[in-house]
Amino acid sequence: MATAMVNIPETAAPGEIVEIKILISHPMETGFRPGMDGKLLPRDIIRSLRCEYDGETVFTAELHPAIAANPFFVFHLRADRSGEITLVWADEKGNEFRQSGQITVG
Amino acid sequence: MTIAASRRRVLALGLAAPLMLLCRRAGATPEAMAAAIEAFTGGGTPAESGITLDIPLLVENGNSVPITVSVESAMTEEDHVEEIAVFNEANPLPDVVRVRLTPRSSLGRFQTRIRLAGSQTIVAVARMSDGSLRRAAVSVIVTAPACRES
Amino acid sequence: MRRVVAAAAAICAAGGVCAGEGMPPLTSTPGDPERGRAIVIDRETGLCLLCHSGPFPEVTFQGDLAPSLEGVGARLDAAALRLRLVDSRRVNPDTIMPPYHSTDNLNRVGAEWRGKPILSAQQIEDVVAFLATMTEVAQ
Amino acid sequence: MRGGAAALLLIAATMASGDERLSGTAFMSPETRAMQADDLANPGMFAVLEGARLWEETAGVSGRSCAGCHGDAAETMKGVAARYPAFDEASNAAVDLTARVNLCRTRHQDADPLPPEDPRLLALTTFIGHQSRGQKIEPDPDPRLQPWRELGARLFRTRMGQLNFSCANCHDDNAGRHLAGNPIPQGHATGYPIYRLEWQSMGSLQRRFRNCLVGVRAEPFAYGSREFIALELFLADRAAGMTIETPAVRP
Repeated sequence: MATAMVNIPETAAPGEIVEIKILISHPMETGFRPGMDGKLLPRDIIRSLRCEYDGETVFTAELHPAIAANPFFVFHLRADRSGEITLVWADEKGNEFRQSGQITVG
Repeated sequence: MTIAASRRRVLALGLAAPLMLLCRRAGATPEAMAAAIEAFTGGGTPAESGITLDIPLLVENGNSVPITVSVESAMTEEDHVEEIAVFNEANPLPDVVRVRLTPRSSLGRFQTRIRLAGSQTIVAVARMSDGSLRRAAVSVIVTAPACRES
Repeated sequence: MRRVVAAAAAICAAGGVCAGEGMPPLTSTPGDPERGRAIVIDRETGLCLLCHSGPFPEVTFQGDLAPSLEGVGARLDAAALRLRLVDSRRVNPDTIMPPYHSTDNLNRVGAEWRGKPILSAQQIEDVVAFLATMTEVAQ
Repeated sequence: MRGGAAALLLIAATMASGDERLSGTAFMSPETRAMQADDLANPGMFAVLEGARLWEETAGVSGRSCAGCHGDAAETMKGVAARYPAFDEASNAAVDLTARVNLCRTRHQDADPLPPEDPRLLALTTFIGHQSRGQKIEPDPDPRLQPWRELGARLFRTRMGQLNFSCANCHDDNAGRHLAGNPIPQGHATGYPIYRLEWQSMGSLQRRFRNCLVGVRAEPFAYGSREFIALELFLADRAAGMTIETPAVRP
């Protein structure tokens, strides 16, 4: 399981540049760090994040182990139509997570 | 929801800034970083302007370092930032993060938090829609190296 | 574990720095200043630069809880340096400087460290030999 | 250093009000302060969210949840963390919030106590602590706590470990100075449990005590020990009137 805190504005003026913010609860275990037993803890990272706006992919990120625990991203969108903004993130085990918000432009 | 496991053996030495480095010796080197950048640029020579890498010059803890990369761009269909990649020279791996932007991103900018195993130079490279490249590098000092558990 | 016994220490009035106080060498092998320098700058062995600062360009972050080590060799002779390293409480009972070669009157020392001084007698001699060379003060 | 100037401003502002005590927040870089200040950027808020979920969840054979007895935490838990550690009649002892959660589990929920630093225990104490965010620390005045208060005050000044340091040596006598470049805060426990960048996770005040003790090469006291509760109570007295920040972020 991985939860996230996501900030998607509910309303915007046409053409307004809005900020999207996401903080994902995840250890981002690098695979380079020893655990209690001295053996390396297995790598477990969020590998990708993307943002879909009304079905269109507008932002993607490829994450490496150098991204801090509890990955945090801020980026921007031009609000030109009402629709759903969805953030989708996935780990390397094939688990995919998503969170959406509706933005009303006008 | 998942919360990072918090019980680990107490191992560190030293005062309030405990001193034991528990990371494996770093694997990335300035050469490995250069090779990773080369693979991203395809051998092109980036301009050293039109891009800003904002990162604290003095880092309190290498486990979480805020960075913002901003690329000057109109972000139109004809002229926008396609991809930004961030590299480092002292972590186990040279890659940090890559983001792909679109004209609807509206700003050639993103912010995240990264890990830094010790003082080093961080490099951001942007590829524009016309294939041109831009590069910014910043040397940061990390007071406490990452990957220590106390 | 043998108790570390300091010989011939002149115990001074509280907080005072007395002339002529000191301690003779702990070993018959003279200290090696190069090894001493390495101990001083090491964050896990000497720990010195956690609190002190000094002319050590390779150490980016140095402490400011204690006086700079610059010119310490001009202020104190080898015997006085040795006394302060071995157990600074003999010079100032309220000092925060750890006793580097005394295990007297310590409390709740961790199992890993119990009965052991921070530095061995030879390491003390190495550090004394190094600090004694630090006679210059940048203008 | 950019953090220095901002910290000085904070110090100046606080001194103008006549109180020279500063939370650890004042000693952090602007970046780490920003991380704490914005709930949507503060990973400690995950513990608050998880705690809110656990508050409603039943535990043990009783089938009771925290909410089953205490109702809406926003009302019933407001100001509670500000008064802890408190005196517990049944055990005739001082208990901290962590111990109180476990006492509730064993006495009222018929559930096993959660082990020290268990993420669920941290989540519940962070959630409860968060209900007092913005309130002033107001220690329990119960006279029966006096022995704990005195023990805590004594321990704070007791030198320990191979390096022979007391808490006071750093946090009273040398706060604001730098240990190998790291500023020494005044040691006011206003934001616990904290999200510590060093840990990359939440941790309790007792975990932080253990860090310091191991740092001076001392034998740490056990989790839940009388000594740790006494130190917590002394720190509450020492920070009385300061504002609760839970969940704080610390480097």
